[in-house]
Amino acid sequence: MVVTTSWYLALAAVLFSMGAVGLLVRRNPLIMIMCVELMLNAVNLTFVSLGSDLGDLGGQLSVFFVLVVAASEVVVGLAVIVAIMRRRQGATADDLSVLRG
Amino acid sequence: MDAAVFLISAAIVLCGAGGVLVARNPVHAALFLVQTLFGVAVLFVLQDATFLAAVQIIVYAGAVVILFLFVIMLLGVDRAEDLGVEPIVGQRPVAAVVGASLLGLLLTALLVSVDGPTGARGANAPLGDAGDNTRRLGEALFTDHVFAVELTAILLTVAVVGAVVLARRVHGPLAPLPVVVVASVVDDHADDGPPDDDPPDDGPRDIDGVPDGADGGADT
Amino acid sequence: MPVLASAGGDTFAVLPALVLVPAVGALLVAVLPRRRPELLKLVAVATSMVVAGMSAWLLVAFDVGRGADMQFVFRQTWIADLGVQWLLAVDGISLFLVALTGVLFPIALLAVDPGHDDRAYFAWMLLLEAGVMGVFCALDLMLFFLCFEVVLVPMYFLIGRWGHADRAYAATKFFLFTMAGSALMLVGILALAFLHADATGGGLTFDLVELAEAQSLGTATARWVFLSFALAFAVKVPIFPLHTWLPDAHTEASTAGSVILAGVLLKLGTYGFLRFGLYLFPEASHHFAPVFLTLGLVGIIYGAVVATMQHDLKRLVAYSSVAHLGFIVLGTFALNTEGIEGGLLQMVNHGVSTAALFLLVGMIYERRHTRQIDELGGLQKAAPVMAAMFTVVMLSSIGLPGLNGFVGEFLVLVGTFNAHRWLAVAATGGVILAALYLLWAYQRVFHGPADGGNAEMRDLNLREGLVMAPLLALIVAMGIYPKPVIERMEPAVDALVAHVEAHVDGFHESTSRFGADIAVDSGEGHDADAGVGHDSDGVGDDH
Amino acid sequence: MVDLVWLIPAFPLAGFLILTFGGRRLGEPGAGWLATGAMAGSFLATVGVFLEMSGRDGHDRRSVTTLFEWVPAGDLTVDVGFLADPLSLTMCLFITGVGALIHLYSIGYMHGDGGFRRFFAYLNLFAFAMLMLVLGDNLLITFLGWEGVGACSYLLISFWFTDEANASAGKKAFITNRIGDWGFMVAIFMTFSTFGSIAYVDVLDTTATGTVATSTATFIAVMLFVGAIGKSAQFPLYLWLPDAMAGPTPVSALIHAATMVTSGIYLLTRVNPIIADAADWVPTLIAWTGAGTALFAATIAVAQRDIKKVLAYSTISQLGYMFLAVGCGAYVAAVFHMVTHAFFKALLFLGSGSVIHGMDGDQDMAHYGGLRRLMPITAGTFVIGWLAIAGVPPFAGFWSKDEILAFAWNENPLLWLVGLVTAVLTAFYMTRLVILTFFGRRRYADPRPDEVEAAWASATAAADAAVAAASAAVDAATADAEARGDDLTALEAVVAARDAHEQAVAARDGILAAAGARPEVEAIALEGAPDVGPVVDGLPEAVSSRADHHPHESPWTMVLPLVVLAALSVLGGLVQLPFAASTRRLEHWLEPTLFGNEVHLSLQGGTLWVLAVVAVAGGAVGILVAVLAYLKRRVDYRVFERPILAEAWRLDRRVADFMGGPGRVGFEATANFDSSVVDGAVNGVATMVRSEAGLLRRFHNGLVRTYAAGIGVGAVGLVVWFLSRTSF
Repeated sequence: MVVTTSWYLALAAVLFSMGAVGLLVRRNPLIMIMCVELMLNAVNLTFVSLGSDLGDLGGQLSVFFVLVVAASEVVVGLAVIVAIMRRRQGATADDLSVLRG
Repeated sequence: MDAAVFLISAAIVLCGAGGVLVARNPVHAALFLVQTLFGVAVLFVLQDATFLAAVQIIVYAGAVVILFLFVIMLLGVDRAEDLGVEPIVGQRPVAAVVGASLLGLLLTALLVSVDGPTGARGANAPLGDAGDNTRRLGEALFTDHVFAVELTAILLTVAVVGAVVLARRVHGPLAPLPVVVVASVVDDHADDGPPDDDPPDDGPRDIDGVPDGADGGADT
Repeated sequence: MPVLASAGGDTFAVLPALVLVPAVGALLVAVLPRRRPELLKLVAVATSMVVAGMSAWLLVAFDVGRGADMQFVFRQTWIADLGVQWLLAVDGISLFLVALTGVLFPIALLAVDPGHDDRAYFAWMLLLEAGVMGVFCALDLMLFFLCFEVVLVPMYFLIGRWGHADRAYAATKFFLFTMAGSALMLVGILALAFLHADATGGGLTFDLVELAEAQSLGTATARWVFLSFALAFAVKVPIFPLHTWLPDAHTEASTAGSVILAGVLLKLGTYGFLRFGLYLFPEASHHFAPVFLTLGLVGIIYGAVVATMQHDLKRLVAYSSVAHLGFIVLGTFALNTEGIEGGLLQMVNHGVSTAALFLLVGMIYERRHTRQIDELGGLQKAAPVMAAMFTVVMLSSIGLPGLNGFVGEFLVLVGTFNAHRWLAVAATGGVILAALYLLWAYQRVFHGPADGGNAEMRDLNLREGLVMAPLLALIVAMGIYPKPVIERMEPAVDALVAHVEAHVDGFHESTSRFGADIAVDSGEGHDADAGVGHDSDGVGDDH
Repeated sequence: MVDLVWLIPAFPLAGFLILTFGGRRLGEPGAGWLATGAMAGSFLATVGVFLEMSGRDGHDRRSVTTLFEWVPAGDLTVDVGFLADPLSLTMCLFITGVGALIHLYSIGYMHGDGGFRRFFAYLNLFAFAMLMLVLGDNLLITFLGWEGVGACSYLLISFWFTDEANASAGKKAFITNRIGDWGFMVAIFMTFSTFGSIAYVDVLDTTATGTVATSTATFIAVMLFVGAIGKSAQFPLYLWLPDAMAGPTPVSALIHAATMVTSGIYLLTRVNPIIADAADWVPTLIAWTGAGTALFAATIAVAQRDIKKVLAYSTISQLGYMFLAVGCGAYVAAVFHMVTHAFFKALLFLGSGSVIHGMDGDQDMAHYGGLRRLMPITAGTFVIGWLAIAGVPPFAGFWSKDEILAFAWNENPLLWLVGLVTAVLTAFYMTRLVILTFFGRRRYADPRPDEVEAAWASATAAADAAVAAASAAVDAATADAEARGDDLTALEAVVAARDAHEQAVAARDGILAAAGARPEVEAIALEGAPDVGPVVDGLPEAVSSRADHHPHESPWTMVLPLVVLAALSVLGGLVQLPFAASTRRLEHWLEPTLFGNEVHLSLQGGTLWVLAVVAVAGGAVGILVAVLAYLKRRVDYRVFERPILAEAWRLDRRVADFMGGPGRVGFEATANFDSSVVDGAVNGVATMVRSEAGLLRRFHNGLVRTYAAGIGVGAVGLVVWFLSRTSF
């Protein structure tokens, strides 16, 4: 039995959904960012697999940039978390609702 | 052979993802994340994206997750998170529905599409075999997409600077984040107008009001 | 038809100067040291004096012979792609409003000190003057709209920061009301310009004269666009149901604020009706004229009745403004020369006399720290000079012949009578009410025995006297010899009326001209049966 | 000289300006003399113009002098111009003449008043406005004067403004006049929209050629009539005139008797062609309004005790005569009566002013009486005025009134009857006034009813106090006696105290009995001073001070005008004697201004004589009755002085009640409507928006994960959309 692109895509879909659910369910900001990483990886996976399916390098190029963006996002995000945690030990995402109307 | 590799790594990926989802301790979650990332890297290799696989390992598993762990250690927030309770009313059902429907929809999109995903054949950069994947990638990046690369460079620099700025030690007492009882946030349908504890202009008073010990804990 | 003709021998572009000098003055004031109020005031007054001088020069240099043409035209492309340009000019219609603005601002600045935050105060005042000048001079719809809106901001702060107890409420009300009104006007302007561009196939333009002369909109469209303009102006005037911002704003604003508000800002709406309503949409104006005439009439009676029952002097004057502006609306929509001229004259007169009234009320307030009529009384004993001035201004506001108020009012009524007789007959009743509320207020404030605080109130000092003097002079002069004013207005007004008549078919049927009743067999009521109904069918012939 | 007609109003205007801006240097009496001089100059100018004009013959006795364009707007052009013709000059003559005299009089009358300069400034301003009114060559200038005199009358009525009553009276006068002015303005509009001009020359000539639709003429005429009844205080707009007496007496004489109130008649006379072209019911309306007002006012005048009120109602009544004349088409008679009335009514007012001056401001005739010895000249001149107004030949009033009555008979005998009754009443109340003031007992020193009451009250109170004290003494003595064990001296003391007590009681009973038995103090003590019995010494100081302070004759500045006016009241009839065309000077002189609209009597001389005799007889009857009632006391005067008459048929109060009641409520309601409904709607919108926003706020709860959920839902939605759009 041969592994078609669809398999990869299906896997990516599952991964993406799990990331999404995690993002919605978890309260710890660190873990939320991790869930974001999961989703990004799912996307990367689709890029690569579709790229190879079409024999096009574009997919991998996109992934490269996605990686860069993800990296910078993590850096900034973690910095923000650090800043927040400095003021409030163990704050969860739900505690940060100063901006509510 | 491919199928076996795929299935195993897929299992690894999903287990890792599941672990991230359910791990109550952030450290564990980080480790599960590493597992997922490795799995994805394997899948990259499986599709001859060797360079990306390497990057995945080095950057993600290496740099990013380590960064996570550093932060966790730095802040000492490796406390267990209670997954039993959900403060926001109806958040979990929404999450379930969203996740399920996303999954379902994407899968249906896959299944109903008659002969798999289609598209135009690679026009710009033909994909070579695993051997010269790195060379081709490098060529494409530094010829066609050199401008984008420069941009990413700038982006990264900005990110670093921003991180430094955000995370640097602030001298003097800081305004503590106002404590918000989430429950009250969700069902304060009684009162109009903002709660009296956080009008934005109360900042200065809070600063004076904070004992110096308030940010003492933040240094650890 | 107003032709865009550059006036002979206007050596320097006076109109841009009128707009820019106060603006620059405002900037200058804004950078001066806050600690030097006297210096700030000096600069502000000097600037406004310069503007006053220029507007006076405008009056002199204005070519009476070509009163119908736009003069002192200044044209400068601004936003080329949209066809927006700095197009400034004055004709007989705007001339005296510019002059009025030029006169009132120095007086308002001299008359009262803000008391606190002088720098911001003077800066806002000068900015306000710039905006008003822009409104009165702009012939480009976009520029007009810009100035029309710019005026709001300074006024908002003048009311909100230097007003009385309830100022915040009043300022917000004023701002929201007028904002809401003019929002639609922007839509109207854009619609007009784009539809015109489509119709003519030419490029986009906001040039008033070009748009008005082209009349490229369909009847129905024109009516809708007219309404979008009319709403903005109706709020600004204000016309009857939309007037409630006025008493609050007038009452809560500081004296200078009230003076400017009543003297100049209320004219923005009526001027807009003339310059943009009638000129751009003659057919629509004629079509909707009955509505506005009725509302004007209601405003006259209603404003007077409500004014009678006020306990606060400033509120009383404010409601009297509602009544006076009703007259102006009446004259404007009579759509004949007498009526429109009367309306224009009434704008200037109302500006002068109401400004004077507010100044006097302000002076009373400075001394007695109350505007409540019940708490005042017998002031004439203590302050005869002030009482005399108040009497003159009051009589002018009542419309006593020989003072300025009468001429405008009379012309308005004559014009209205020629167009819609019974409206005029009813509106004339408002003249009775005017006497009622003003005389009653005067009696309660100045007559009767004076108790403690009122007894030793001090009379006007020299500065106040000098501030009042020019206004009183204007009141008397324009009452006795209004000809110079009228003859400068007349050509422009005639042109406007002709423009309206040209674009309204069957215009003449709607108004009855002379001779309608001369010659015994002129159709009506020469049958000899007696009875009071007799004269009614005699004059009711035009309906 | 005719071209210098502008000098006539220029003099008073100059006077006004100098007095206003001249500063304090023009104190008393300088200001008065300046003003008087201005009026005199104006009078001389008038005479000059008059002499030249009278030299001309009929058709060119009219000259228009235009100074400058006033309101040149559109098709309307109004000039500031003067129309010098017989009518306007006649008016000017007595306005300036009588005016000058009254100015002179005021110098004495206003002596020592704080507002001396202000008063004369107002007077000159009034004269200016009045002259503009009569000289204006178009309706608008006339209206300028019309409103001007109204404003001056307002200023002068409320001249002593510290008294609320005066202030209200002034306001009332102005506003009531405004109601009339409404008619005037509408008439002007109609005139303009009919003729395209409002200049008398154009309008009247066009009308005289009879080319104006009846309906139009009717409308204009009626509207002008509305204006006229406002200014000339005819029913129902007469209400302001009696109150206007609050002003200084010279003002009442000049404005509210001689000049301003006659401007209504002037206006109607001026526009006689329009009235002629109007429907027939218009003159009838005018005539009946006049006649009715004349009778109505006369009945009220019968019962007034305030001397100026009597004269005020008498003025209204006389003006009614003039309207009657106008209505009968007897314009000449109207003007004739206007002139003679100006003479004798000014005389009467000034005389009353002199009396009031002498009585230190007391205006109640009940306090006068027998003043003829104390102020002989005033009395003499006043008597002349009385005979004139009572219609006794050969005084001026007789001729004019008789002519009017003749025309009334000519028009409608019923009108004549009303006029006759009015004449009788006039004779009666004027005689009453003269007797009460100058004849009979001197009552100024009498204790007034209220004072007597006070005296009795105080006396009774004192008696009661005495009794109380005595009884207290008795108790004290008794107690003392008991304490002292009934020794002899103590017992004697007790007895003495008891006696004292009994005397006190007896005294009190006496006083009470006297109080019960005392005669009623009548309002006007004709027979004798009220019997104050035993309480004379209880009267307040005021009485005795009045007793030794006599009323006095006025200074010459006040007396001289009286004499001159008296002479005019005697000779005034000469200008229009009905015997021959040659003696009808006024008619001949006015003829060109009447466009032949003057009705000509269709009566034989015989009828005229009869009518005259009857009129005189009526006057005699009125005088006789008054003498019987007030001098000979054969008839009780209370028969005539009914309360309802004293209260002017309660009309004024009704109107006041309405204004203060339903009228005010209506106004209040409107004001509340504005604040609650109109403004309420505005604020309602604001509140609505705010509450809506309050609802929407809740969705923005600041929880990242809720937003994230939103994004998730959105993503799902997008995918659904894409899928739904893809065809597989």
